[in-house]
Amino acid sequence: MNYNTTVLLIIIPILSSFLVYMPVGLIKKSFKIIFLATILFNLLFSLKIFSVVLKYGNLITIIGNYHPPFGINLVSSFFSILFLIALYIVFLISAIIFIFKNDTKNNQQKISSVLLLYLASFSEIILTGDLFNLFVFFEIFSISNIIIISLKNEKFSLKGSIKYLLISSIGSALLLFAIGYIYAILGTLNLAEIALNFEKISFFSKCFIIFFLMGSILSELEVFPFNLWISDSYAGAKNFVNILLSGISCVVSLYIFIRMFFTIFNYPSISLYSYNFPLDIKLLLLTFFSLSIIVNQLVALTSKNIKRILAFSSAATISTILFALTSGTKSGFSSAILLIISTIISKPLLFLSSHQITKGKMEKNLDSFKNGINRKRYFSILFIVSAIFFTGFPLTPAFFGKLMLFYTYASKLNYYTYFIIVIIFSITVEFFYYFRMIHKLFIKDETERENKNIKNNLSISYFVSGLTMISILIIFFIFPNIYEKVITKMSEEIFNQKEYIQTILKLGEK
Amino acid sequence: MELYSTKKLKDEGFEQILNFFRKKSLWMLHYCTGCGAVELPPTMTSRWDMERFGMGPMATPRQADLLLITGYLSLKSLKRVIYTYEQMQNPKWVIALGSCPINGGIYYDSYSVINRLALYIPVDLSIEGCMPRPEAIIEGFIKLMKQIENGEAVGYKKYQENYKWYKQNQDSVLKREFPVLSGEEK
Amino acid sequence: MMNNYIVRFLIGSLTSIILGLLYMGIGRKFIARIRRCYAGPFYQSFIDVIKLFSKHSISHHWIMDFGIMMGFSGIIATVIFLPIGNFYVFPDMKGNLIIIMYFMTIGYLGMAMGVSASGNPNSPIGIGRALALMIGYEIPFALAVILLIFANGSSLLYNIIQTQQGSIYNWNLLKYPFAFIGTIIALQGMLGEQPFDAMIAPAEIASGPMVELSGKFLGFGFLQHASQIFLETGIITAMFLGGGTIIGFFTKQLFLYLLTLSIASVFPRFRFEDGVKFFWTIPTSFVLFQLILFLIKR
Amino acid sequence: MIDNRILYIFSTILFLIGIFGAITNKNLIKILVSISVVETASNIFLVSIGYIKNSKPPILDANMGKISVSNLNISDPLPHALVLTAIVIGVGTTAVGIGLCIRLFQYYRTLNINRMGDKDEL
Amino acid sequence: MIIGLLFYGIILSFLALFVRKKYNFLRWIIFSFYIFLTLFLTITIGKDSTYFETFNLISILNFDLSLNFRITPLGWLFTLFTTLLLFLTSIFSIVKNKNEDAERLINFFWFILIISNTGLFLADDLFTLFIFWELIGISSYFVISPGWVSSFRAVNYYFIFSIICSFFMFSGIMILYEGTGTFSIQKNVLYFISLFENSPLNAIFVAISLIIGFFVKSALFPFHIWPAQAHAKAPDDFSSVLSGIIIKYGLYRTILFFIPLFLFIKEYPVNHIMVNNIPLFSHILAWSGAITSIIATFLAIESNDMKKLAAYSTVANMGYITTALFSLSSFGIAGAIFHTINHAIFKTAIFLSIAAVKYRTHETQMHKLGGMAYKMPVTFLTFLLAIISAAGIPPLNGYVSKWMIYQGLLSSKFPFLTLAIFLSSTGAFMYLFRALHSIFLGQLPEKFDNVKEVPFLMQIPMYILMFLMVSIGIFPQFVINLINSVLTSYNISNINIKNSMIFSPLSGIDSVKVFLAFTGSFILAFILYLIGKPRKHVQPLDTYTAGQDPADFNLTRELYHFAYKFYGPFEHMFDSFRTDTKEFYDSIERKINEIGGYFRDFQSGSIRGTIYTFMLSFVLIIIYWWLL
Repeated sequence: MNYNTTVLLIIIPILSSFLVYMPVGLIKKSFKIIFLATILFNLLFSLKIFSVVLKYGNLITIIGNYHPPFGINLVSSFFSILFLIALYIVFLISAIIFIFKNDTKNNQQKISSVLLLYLASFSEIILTGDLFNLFVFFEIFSISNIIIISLKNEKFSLKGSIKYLLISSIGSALLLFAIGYIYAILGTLNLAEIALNFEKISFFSKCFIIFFLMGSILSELEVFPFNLWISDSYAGAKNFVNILLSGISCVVSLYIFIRMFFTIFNYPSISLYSYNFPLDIKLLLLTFFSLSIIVNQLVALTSKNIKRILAFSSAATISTILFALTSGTKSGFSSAILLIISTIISKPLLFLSSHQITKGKMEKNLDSFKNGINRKRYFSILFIVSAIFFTGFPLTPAFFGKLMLFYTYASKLNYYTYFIIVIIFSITVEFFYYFRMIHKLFIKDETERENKNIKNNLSISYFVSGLTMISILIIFFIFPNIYEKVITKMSEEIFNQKEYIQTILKLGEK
Repeated sequence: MELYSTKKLKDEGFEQILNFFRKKSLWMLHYCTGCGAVELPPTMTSRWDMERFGMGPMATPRQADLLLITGYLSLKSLKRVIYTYEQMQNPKWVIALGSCPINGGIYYDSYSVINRLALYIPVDLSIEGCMPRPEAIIEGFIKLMKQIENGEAVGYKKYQENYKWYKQNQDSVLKREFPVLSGEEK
Repeated sequence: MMNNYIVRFLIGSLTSIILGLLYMGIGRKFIARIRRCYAGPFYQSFIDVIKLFSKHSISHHWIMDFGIMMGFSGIIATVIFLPIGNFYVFPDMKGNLIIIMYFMTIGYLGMAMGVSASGNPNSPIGIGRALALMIGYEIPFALAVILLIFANGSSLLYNIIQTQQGSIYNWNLLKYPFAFIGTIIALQGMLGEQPFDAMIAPAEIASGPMVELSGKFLGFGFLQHASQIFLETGIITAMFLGGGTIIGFFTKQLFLYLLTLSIASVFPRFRFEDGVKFFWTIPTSFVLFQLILFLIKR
Repeated sequence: MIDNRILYIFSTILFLIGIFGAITNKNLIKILVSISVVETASNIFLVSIGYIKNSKPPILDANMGKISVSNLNISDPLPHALVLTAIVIGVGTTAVGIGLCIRLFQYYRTLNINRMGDKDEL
Repeated sequence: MIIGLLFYGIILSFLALFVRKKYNFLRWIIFSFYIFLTLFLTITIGKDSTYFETFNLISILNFDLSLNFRITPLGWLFTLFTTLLLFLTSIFSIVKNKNEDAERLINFFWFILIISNTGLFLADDLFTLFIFWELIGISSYFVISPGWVSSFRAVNYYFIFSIICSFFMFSGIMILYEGTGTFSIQKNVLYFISLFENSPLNAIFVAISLIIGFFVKSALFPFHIWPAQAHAKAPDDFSSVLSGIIIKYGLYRTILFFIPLFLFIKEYPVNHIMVNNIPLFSHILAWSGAITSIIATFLAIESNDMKKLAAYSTVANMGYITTALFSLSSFGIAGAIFHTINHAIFKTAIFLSIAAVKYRTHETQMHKLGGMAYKMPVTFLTFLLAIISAAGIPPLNGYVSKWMIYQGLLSSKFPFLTLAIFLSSTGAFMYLFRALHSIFLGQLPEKFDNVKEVPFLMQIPMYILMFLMVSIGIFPQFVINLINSVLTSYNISNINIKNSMIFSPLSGIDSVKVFLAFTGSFILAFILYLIGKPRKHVQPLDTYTAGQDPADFNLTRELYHFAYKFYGPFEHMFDSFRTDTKEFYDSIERKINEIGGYFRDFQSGSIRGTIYTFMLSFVLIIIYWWLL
């Protein structure tokens, strides 16, 4: 069904990001209101679109009256809109933290414009139906990522942002090569049309496209050989940036991966027949992702800095999600979604509470967690609850994710079942270092004589955002069948590629 | 020196019968001080065979009936002898070998040797001779056995009766402030 | 039925004590003869026991009295289950081997507890050595027991004896000679005779556990040792020499005891860990060899 | 189409040169320059896609006359548009890169990567 | 009604959390009241196995996850004796935790442990079993490192082992679930048996995944180090629960799962390798039990800390139980279950008396203690009876189960297994006496002169335990009837018993007559004791010291206590082949840290590294694709 107004989701943030940046007196005072207004608008509008999607199914917005196969058009399906809403909520929370933190007044204006740009780029990525459009906004997304990371302007953040810049620019070059190649062969850039006749192209070009596309996305997906930028950027970035990074940028790249693999390459039944034997893409991906799970978990186990531990544990979870996706079955997909949900919920909270607990301390390593329960009781409880949610205590979404994961690999995947041992290893290591952190909270710190007098200035913004996140967690714990309907609907939509193509192209011809 | 006549302390009645068994199995703890110790191995082994009379060497005072002092006693070893004597159980007897325990023997004028053992612990039988030969020792044993049988070997009762006197003599020699003895009379 | 058991009980326990003391007396004369001297009369042990009970004694704590009594009663309770000739105290439980093996440990535990409550350091050292030795000689003995149980399909001494009735040829001694040799060496350790008497070494640790036992406690020690001799020799006669009628049973026991004494009077004393090493190597290999032969034949 | 194959080979060579430059250089600015070389390589590849043998450049001017499908002999305009945006993005990334280089120089007083990456305790 | 009990427990646990520090005994009273309630309910429900109860949590993505409970005779028996012992320990801990510093958290997690304990034993399907298994793992971890104050290293082995085993079990369950479609145990066991035929590879994977849990939880050979480590740090009263009950969960689950399997194979040995008519796999397990008991015995002989000694003796007893269990004879299995119960009883007695000693003297090293019997007679008596029954000496309960184990092993013709068990049980007598001597007898050090007996509330559990040991020892028929009901539920032939006379294929014992024999001979000894002349009490230091008066050389009573290297020369015998498994696990941990460190430094490398690795890995993927 044709629904043109979704484009507002992207236009409004870009407009307000320029607006906010202008040094005019009026705006200098009221830029905060504009900033929050655009975020709230986006959230509410996407909820409205969601209600429409529920009624009519996939919505297509045609820009400039160029019907789908030709112009740039946005596709808002059930799967993408829900992702968008979740990301908007996380973005809202981090924005609240950013706005009400009362330091460095001056460049807050500049940062809010970058954040709005960030908002526009990731909403476009999720909604777009055109490959080049995806590339453009993917680039804007990574540029704004780089800027956010480098905000703190000290050693780690600068090094992290430079590393990220180098990798993402090479990635974009590879992506350009891939897009060029696709355009050269298929003559079109519309995702639906590519998906339609992706089967026909030769084996070599298929491999070329897959590898070059993966080359660019994997660096975002924090898979082992490509995630060299995590350790410095997460350690250096500001607190609300960490929430953004862990909550949104990973999930967006996951979305791209799912969209690419499942709808365009039609992953489970992809047929890669070279001259004499089929390329077992599943085995390739499985070995690749399990290697990255093991390495990420090991680095998380052995690193001392709290932020780095959480960063690498989120990287490991993402590789586990990819591990689940490569199984290609419905239950694998639903376990991936469950794990994504648990990451979106609990990861930002982990970063927030760990930042608060180690607020007074110079170096933010494990020992700064000592005696946390007495110093910052509220945030330590937050940390414990979110850690338990993240590691998958029974009846939490992560637990059901793992349940499904075990189920997928237990079923008839002949010798793939033995990859389960990688998962067991990663779960054990994860339990170990999370419970080590929880354990440290309770150890009495001898060196804490002097700063008895630090005022426990509980900033309201942190308190409120912590409260909201905790309430979301509790809701998801008590009513687990919220996400049951969501998952079944999502997996249906993702797994039938034809229905996606029909809605876009058919509408186009009419 | 006989403080009390042995007749008063003589064993009567049931003890009389037990004495027969005590006589037949005398277990000996020989406190080898001085030159007499070398006489004992021949008495114990096959040449003079002490075992015929049911006598055998015992390792600890708790198990022994008979304390054999085999030579002169210096002050230091006197303290040990008294301590060991106290640890032995009634009925117990003491045999002193050689002349030194009787009157100090050839060391009568030495600063450290005690001249008369009987002052400190009740000696039932003394076997003279500047180290009596095994025959004399066996002879002494038989004499002691006869004494036990008709209930006269009552040194241990004498020790109990006038313990203060003995204690006084011991303190005069050993001059130790804190008491040597175990908590018996406390 | 009740008094019948009491009478049987008394018969069983008193025979063991009296005969045990008798064997000790004869044994002392036997050793004296080896040393070319004439030890006291054969009833010398009776005199010693009566003398000991007539002496006063000391005890450090009521646990010491309780322990010594428990030790003695443990051995007596084990003898109850031993088939004396063809007389059984409990007719329906005819000498269960496993019960006997475990009841012996009560004797050791009681004596050990009483003696270690005496406070003298020599006694726990002795007990430590005794227990370490116990783990040594239990292995060959257990192997022999397992062998016999496998052979006769029942762990009742009654059945073992039944299979050995008839002529001398079907004694277990001849059927399983190696097992017999291993068990005889184990018997040496069980009785605590010379090569393995590191636990009551008078020279080193002043007669080990019996350091503080005076008067009647030493008497209990004596009686316990006596009934222990009766018990262990009785088990081995039942197992290997086919315990015959009353008289035959006692003569076989005496023969076994004198055999151990003859070994004892010739050998110097083992250090107890060398003793354990010895037990785990030579007698065990004998019995093991016999067991393997048996398993192959079956 | 034959000669645009030469362009493909040329863009891959350019790509490899750019990568080689990025890897071996010590100075950060040089690395950024080689990164932009990589960007241009991909742009060239993109442009060469639209080449049609002896076709006119797709510029609408007076003498083109009415366009009709039959006599349309112009090269494919779409890649050209794409390249435009790609170049702009390349500029954007390099600009941010230069900004970061300044910031790093202020911090480290040098632009030589080796001296920058001291093995700090993680 | 079970679910009502569990929820009520959760509410109470939170209630107990908020009781203020001042009246913390109130918190522990709530705690013991709840256990009494569970005990009362288990007894009243009785063992009719028709009682079924379900509580569905969620049905999500074609999984209907529900906690359902059923009273099986085995489950009921285990719940009965574990809750009874937990109740006794809770009475003990009311007094003990009066001034413990982190007792609020200990209480909370101990509460969760008890809830999951009943849940685990009454669980009917594998999912509930797993949920409570996980809860137990987590809560017992949090209680062992007491209130999380002491160092984390103490329990990390236990923690890692239990997580590995719980998730291996999870994957095993999933494979079975995928096969059968339900979590119920009966169906899965049947499917598991059929799995051996059609896909042996999967079956072996599932078997290993379930067996690892058993190996870890009951501390068998490769994993036998965690009890000693955990006990040294655990709060004293909890260590009695830890070694009395928590170590039995692995066993319970194996009886549930593997015994039907092996018995089935025993009847129809179609294409399995059979070693003297039991499956090879159960033979290996039996041998692993034997090896563990021998190793643990020799480790216990060496250990100088009394709690470590008791921990190693628990591991040794678990070794007996596994050997007996996997000899698959009716007497073996019955003996194993009976020994589990007896072991729980006398081990709790040992640990409670050790806790009482520690409560008074705050000292666990055995050579620093001594002579406690003269000051704490009740604790001494409990310890003595516990030792007698632990060493398997006749009148008490340890003997009956050991005798049954021997009958089982001998009747199914295992000569060398019996020898191994016999060696470790004689070894058990060695280290148990050492503990008795060095803690309770010998000389009382001066500094413990004013040690008093533990308060009366702590003595109650000791009296009850003593009564239990003696009564089960003399009249074992009550417990054996319960075990018979368990055996019938697994259609194994029952043990025929005629009021305390147990008949086995090899021989029969009548424990009443055994007791009579012992008392008779004790009376005889007492009469002899009265004949002799009355004895005289003497001071402890008045001993034969070769004439040397201790006061002269200011030798204190402490120096006279010989306990430090009790079996020193005996230990030197094993110096040549002494391997320390703890050293092995430490080296693994160091290796992992090293690899992690390497990757971590790799991450923090210079900026150049990034592009280099990017391109390198990109090329590598292509090569890898090319090779594939």
